[in-house]
Amino acid sequence: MRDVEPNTLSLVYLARLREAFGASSERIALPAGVTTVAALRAFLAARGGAWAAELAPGRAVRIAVNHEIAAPDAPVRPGDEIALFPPVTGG
Amino acid sequence: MRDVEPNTLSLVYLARLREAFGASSERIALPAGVTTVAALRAFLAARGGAWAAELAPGRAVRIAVNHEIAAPDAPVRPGDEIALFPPVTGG
Amino acid sequence: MPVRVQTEDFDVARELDALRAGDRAVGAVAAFIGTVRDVNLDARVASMTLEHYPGMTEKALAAIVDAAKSRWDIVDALVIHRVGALAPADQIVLVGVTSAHRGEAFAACEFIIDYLKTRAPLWKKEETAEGARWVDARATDDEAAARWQLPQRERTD
Amino acid sequence: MPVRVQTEDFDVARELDALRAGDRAVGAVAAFIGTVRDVNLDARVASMTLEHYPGMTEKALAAIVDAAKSRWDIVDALVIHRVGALAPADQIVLVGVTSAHRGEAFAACEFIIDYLKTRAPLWKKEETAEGARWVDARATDDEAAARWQLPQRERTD
Repeated sequence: MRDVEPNTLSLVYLARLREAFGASSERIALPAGVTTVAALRAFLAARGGAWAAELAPGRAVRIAVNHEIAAPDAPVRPGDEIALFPPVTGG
Repeated sequence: MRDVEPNTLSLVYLARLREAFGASSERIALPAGVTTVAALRAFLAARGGAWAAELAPGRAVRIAVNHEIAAPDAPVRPGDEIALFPPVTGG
Repeated sequence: MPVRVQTEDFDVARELDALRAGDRAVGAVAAFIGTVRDVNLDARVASMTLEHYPGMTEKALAAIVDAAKSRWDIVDALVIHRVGALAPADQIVLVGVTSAHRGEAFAACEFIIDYLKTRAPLWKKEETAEGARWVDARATDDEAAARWQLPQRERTD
Repeated sequence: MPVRVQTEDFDVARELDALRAGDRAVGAVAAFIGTVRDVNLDARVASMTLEHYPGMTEKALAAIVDAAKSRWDIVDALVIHRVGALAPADQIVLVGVTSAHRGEAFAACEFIIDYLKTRAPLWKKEETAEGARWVDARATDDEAAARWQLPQRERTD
């Protein structure tokens, strides 16, 4: 919940997803009907190409909402920062 | 098994036992009939005083023969270095 | 500051000294240092890049440290994780835990690194003779974290 | 030399760097540092003296390191134990273990310190306001060592 344009989402892509999507971030208008993390993932997968491949059901993708890992049914709200990334490999 | 006078034992006392006995080491003739660690302990306890007190049955005493912790029935042989000490507290 | 994300190397002795400074009730320090191996899954690793998610990484590490502090009777804990370009044998991560007695320090230290490996948003990319590749997450890391029986992290896959 | 008994202090970073130098298969370093607490069993500790049994101490530590190496898939291990006069917050002992993966390093490190505390001929004497006293062996140390299910050490009591 930041001080941003109303009805937008800030999307962040990291590591392999950043490379596959060719972008580290973007701002999009909150798509109609997208109220959950799972719905946002499906919306992005529908872009096709690398999006469809990387976000296909069964691919291991983690999604964080405002810096907290979120479950598929977690809500998505205007102003959220939503990050998509592969399973982590630090340490 | 060192190059020492025949039929002697080198005794070493450490920590609380060193203080209680007022000695850090001594060399004694192998006492007649002393063939095990337990027998040596009993022989020393028979000196009375601090020896009897510190080496009484039930007191926690560790005995090493030639730098290896030894069981009561371990053999004692001429030339052995035998150390008596309390349970260890390093680390 | 109990967690840091930085490109610079760290001095383990200095960091652990600082961690236990000022509390003489500390009798035990357990530490873990992760280093860059030059071989991973049979390929020689020439160098490595650590990417992270600025903002979230610090929060995730702090949450892991807080979980350790609430679970064990420890005095303090520290996590330093490097990001950016690293070479074989370089230090990657330091976890340090201080406590009065060693059992708590060991358990909390192992807990922190196990959780860090499955929950902190950091990714390794290796440069090998066959090209660059993102390191895959290891099932054994998930198993290590599961031992501690915290609620499973949320999954979105 | 994997074990040392010395009066001088040690630099943890330098010792661990030396331990892992030359083997880039090392990905994990687990370390334990024991330090002098200023309070033990409710008495303030002004200083401490560590006594040991020269000759046997080095052998006992080497035997413990060998046992760890035969039991876990580790690269190397190091034990440094100080003797002589120590003050609160001083470092007493360092155990360091290197391995390819962290699980083995942690287990071997904890094993070594647990066994050191019950098998290496070292004794602590504390100077407190109420006078000097030899530290008593702790039953919890015996229990910690027993966890590893090695044959019980021989007892002569």
